[in-house]
Amino acid sequence: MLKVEQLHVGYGSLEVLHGISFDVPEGAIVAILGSNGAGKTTLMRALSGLIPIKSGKIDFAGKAVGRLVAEKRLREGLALVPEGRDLFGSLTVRENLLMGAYTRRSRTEIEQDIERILERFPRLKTRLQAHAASLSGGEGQMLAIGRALMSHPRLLLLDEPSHGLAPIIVETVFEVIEQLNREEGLTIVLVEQNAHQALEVAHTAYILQSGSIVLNGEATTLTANSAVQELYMGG
Amino acid sequence: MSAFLQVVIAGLVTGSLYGLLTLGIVLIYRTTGVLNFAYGAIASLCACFMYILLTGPRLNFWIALVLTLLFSLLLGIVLERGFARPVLHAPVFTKAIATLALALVLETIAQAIWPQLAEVQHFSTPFEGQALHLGGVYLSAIDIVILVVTASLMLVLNLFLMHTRMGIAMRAMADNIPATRLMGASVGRIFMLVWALSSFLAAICGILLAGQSNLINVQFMDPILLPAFIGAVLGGLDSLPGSLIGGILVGLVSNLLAYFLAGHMLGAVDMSNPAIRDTLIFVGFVIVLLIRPQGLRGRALLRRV
Amino acid sequence: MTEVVPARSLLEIHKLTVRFGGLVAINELDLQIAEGEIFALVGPNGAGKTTVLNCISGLIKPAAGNIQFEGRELLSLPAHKRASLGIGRTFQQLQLFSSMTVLDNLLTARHTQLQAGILSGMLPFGRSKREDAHARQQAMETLTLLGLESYAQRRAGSLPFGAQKLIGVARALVLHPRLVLLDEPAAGVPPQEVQELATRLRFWQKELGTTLLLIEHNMRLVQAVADRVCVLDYGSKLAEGDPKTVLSDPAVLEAYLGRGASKAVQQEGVSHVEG
Amino acid sequence: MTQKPAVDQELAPDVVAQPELTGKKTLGGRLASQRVWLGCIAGILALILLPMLSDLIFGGSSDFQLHHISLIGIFILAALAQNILTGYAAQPSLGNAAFFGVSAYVLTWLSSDLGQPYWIGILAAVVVSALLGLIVGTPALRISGAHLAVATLGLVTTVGALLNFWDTTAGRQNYDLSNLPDFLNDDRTLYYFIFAIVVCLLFLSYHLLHSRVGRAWIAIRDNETAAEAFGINLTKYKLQAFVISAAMTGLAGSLYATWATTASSSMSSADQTIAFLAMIVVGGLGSLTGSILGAIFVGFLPLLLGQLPSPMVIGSFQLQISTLITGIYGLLLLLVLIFFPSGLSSLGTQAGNWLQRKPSKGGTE
Repeated sequence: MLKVEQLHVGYGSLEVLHGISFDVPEGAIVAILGSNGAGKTTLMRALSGLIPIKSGKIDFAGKAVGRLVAEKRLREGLALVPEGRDLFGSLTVRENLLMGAYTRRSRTEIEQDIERILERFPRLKTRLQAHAASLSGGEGQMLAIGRALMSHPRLLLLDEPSHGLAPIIVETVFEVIEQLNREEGLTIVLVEQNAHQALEVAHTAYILQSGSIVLNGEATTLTANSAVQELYMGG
Repeated sequence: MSAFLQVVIAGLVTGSLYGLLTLGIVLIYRTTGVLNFAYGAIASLCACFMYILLTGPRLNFWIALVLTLLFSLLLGIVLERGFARPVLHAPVFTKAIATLALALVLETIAQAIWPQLAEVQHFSTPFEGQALHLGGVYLSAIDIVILVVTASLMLVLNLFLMHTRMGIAMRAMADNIPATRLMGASVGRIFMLVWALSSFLAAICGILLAGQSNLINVQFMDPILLPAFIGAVLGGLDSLPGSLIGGILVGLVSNLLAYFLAGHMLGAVDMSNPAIRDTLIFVGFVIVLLIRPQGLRGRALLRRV
Repeated sequence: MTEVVPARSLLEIHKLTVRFGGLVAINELDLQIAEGEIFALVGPNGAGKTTVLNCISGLIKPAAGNIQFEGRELLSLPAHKRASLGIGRTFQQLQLFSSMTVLDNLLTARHTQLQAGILSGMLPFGRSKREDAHARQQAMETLTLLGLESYAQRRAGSLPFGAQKLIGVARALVLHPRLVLLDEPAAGVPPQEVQELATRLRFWQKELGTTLLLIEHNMRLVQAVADRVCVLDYGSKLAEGDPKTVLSDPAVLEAYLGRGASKAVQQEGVSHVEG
Repeated sequence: MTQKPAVDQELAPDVVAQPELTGKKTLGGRLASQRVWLGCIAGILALILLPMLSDLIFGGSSDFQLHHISLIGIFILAALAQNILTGYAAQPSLGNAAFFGVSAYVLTWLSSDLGQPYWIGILAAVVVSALLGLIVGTPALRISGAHLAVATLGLVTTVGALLNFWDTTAGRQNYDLSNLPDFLNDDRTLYYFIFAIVVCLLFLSYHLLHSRVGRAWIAIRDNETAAEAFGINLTKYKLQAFVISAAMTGLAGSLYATWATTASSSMSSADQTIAFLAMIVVGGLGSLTGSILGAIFVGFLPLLLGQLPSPMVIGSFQLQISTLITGIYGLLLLLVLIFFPSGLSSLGTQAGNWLQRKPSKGGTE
């Protein structure tokens, strides 16, 4: 569904990603793992169109999207849940969800979707009129995911969903990710530092180090792989 | 007592005009980061346009009004494309200087095509000379119009920003531009709408001010730009009701000061001179700013538009 | 965990607590850094590592606790006074004075060593020029020591990223500080050059007698240079000691790889191999 | 430790710093600094010879032309002052016109009303401006960005209104500066007097900007966080920039009153502020040459446009030239902000870069 080939991305004279290639089949959860500074967020920003790519190809559902602006990529069905969530702090929870549905027209369908999302994230229901800035970390992550779902994406990009969350909440977030994939068949690309948790939900995984993919394979085989640990801990 | 009441009402009217100006200033500042010192010139250009429609082709007041408002929307779009977009990524200060330059250009253009407006001209409205007497308090028709228009514009604007898709998107953009793009919203289109909307507000304010004094020339907005900005900064530059309140406050204080200072002399200094009043307001403003650098109503306090 | 007790502490952090809004970024952290050692502060994203550095250099005011440098209380001093005590630092985002030449960057870092004010600065002779000449000579010596002398007259912002990184270090070292705080020196450095960076860090420590406190994500570098390591997680100390022991600690593995990670590893029976 | 940076050959010459910013260590640097010296000497010679040249060209009216050129000298001082504050120490203040106006009034008051010697007047004007700078600078440190811009612009118009109020209260049309030393009544000596001051201050500023103080300002502009971490007292240096800038603007203001032999409340107006800003933005923020170029640009404009007939008729449009000048200031300022955000002083380097970069640009997109 998503095919990335030889992607080079950088800021000014600094190149952060040195030719990344990977494949995301429809209906899969693909994890991209790496420690801080590996280039994970840069990858996500490049995939969603927030920063331009230097060279390489991004094909989404058979269409080249690598040169499209962020707004157009969303309309193609590529939604990003950014690192640090990037909620609209001065807007209410409900308004954040409405913003997620910006590209859609039917008021009734939007209302139905808000209902569905509130069912999935009951915590948000009680806080519907609260300002997003007042949400706790876990609630904020739920809202960020919910907001992205409002656009009916075909592929969801998640940038460090566990960032800054307490361990118990991280587990809930990952449960939600798994559910979305299982129940709604949503294709998901997940970027994480929290390797273990990500590998538990992912089908395949790629390991990113200093802007290059150094290892990839089935999530189950990577879980126990000492190489993962070595890469993280310097071995 | 009724004299005092009269002053308060006059203050509210002046304040409403300032408040209308601050609305447009804050709208642009919050969403696009441009501190628009050309705002007075935009208002004055629109009012002059209307004056020309009224005196040249001798159009009916209401037809001229509609045409002027359409003109103001167009002007906003042209300014966004031709001016705001090229300087979009410049630092706030550079953008502020650019708007000062824009003001000069707009005033020159107005003077070049309408040389008669270099001098003060009479601006007539259907409300001219009409007034209401309410138990000793005198209310001119235009003052009532100003109060009603301000209140209803504030209401409509609030409804627009709180409940429409575009309105919510504008507020979202004030929070976080990249995230707004991630929602599929075209930032360029919203910028354009913001500029159109704010020059629409400027046009209304310019027409009301010209209607109130029945006088107009190219620079007639200059003296009220600073009080409007002071109001906007007092309101915290980040919320529309805050700025409206800031504007009204400046108008009220200004009228009250004029009332209390009238006829007083300090040595040889005539305290009733507008220069003294404006100085006192400015000094008060700086003191407020020093105590609360974020404005009277802080960012923390006011999240709602 | 073997605790290496330092003979003499250069920097002592005691019950340091930092809050951002309601969030506790650092929670009662204790650290002792001995004179002349290389101390690494590691931990997953958001663990509060840079916050510790910012407290030491005075860019953040902690809610509680104290920091002593050579027995002197730091927290009561404004940020600009701390540099003159002999604390230099680099930044994760470099933060060079990008419009200046490399040499001027170093001269600016020596700001506290110079005294010339406005009046003498205006004159083409006298104290200001004498001071500057001396400072320039010392800055050149530092650049030469780090092999960067050919960059001296270049504009810092126009240099390639790698060079800018080294200029950042040179700027921190030009004052011959007692303590240098390094914020992720290996970030953005290609993997094949990490070993070389390690050699350099050792060299500065030996040659200049500088104590180094570094934050790092690249564990290869940490293993290669650090005398001691402290792992932070959620603002608290998770483990401290020599790198080999600490980095194979199950709790540390969990912090990095997620819950259950150490179990998986242990089940597979993988032991840690020195890289 | 043996790795030498291997990038020398790859770096385009544009990364070599401007000669004026560097020391005199390298051969290139020495040559460059010799060029700077030659340039300075040529400039001073040109200034000395200009009156004679002007005689040749304009004949009888040459003193009138010289008089205009002297104004450019005053503008250079004002531009330099604004540039130190805004271009170097990065304080976004729109308030310098206030010092410009106040100093002119101080000088005129002391000299015309109190009958004090001219030199005392100048000294007092500069001191009062410096004090005002201190008074304005202290709160300015607490106020940031957009708020500071509004507050300082407010200062300018408020001061202008007060000066105007003083004029009305005293019942005078023009506030004329009498009591000038004789030699300043002569356009030619006035020209030499003003340019002697300009050259002197340029010289002192050049050294100041390359001293510890100047480096601290630039450091604050480039990166406040790092500046603070390396021991630069932000408050002190920002305040010093305010005071120096105010004193210098004060000198420019009192020279302007001398030049015009009158003080006017329009010296402290939004238009005056725009003129100062136009000079440094057109010339180049943070550049000495930029201040000079900008002042020449803004100062010559009226001279050039003054040759046009007024009012000018284009088709059905009729234009007062004085209006046009303001509009052209504005337009040029806008165009420069949009197309040359780093100003005229960078045009030379930019052209060089463009020529050098062109071949290698090929495959980036």
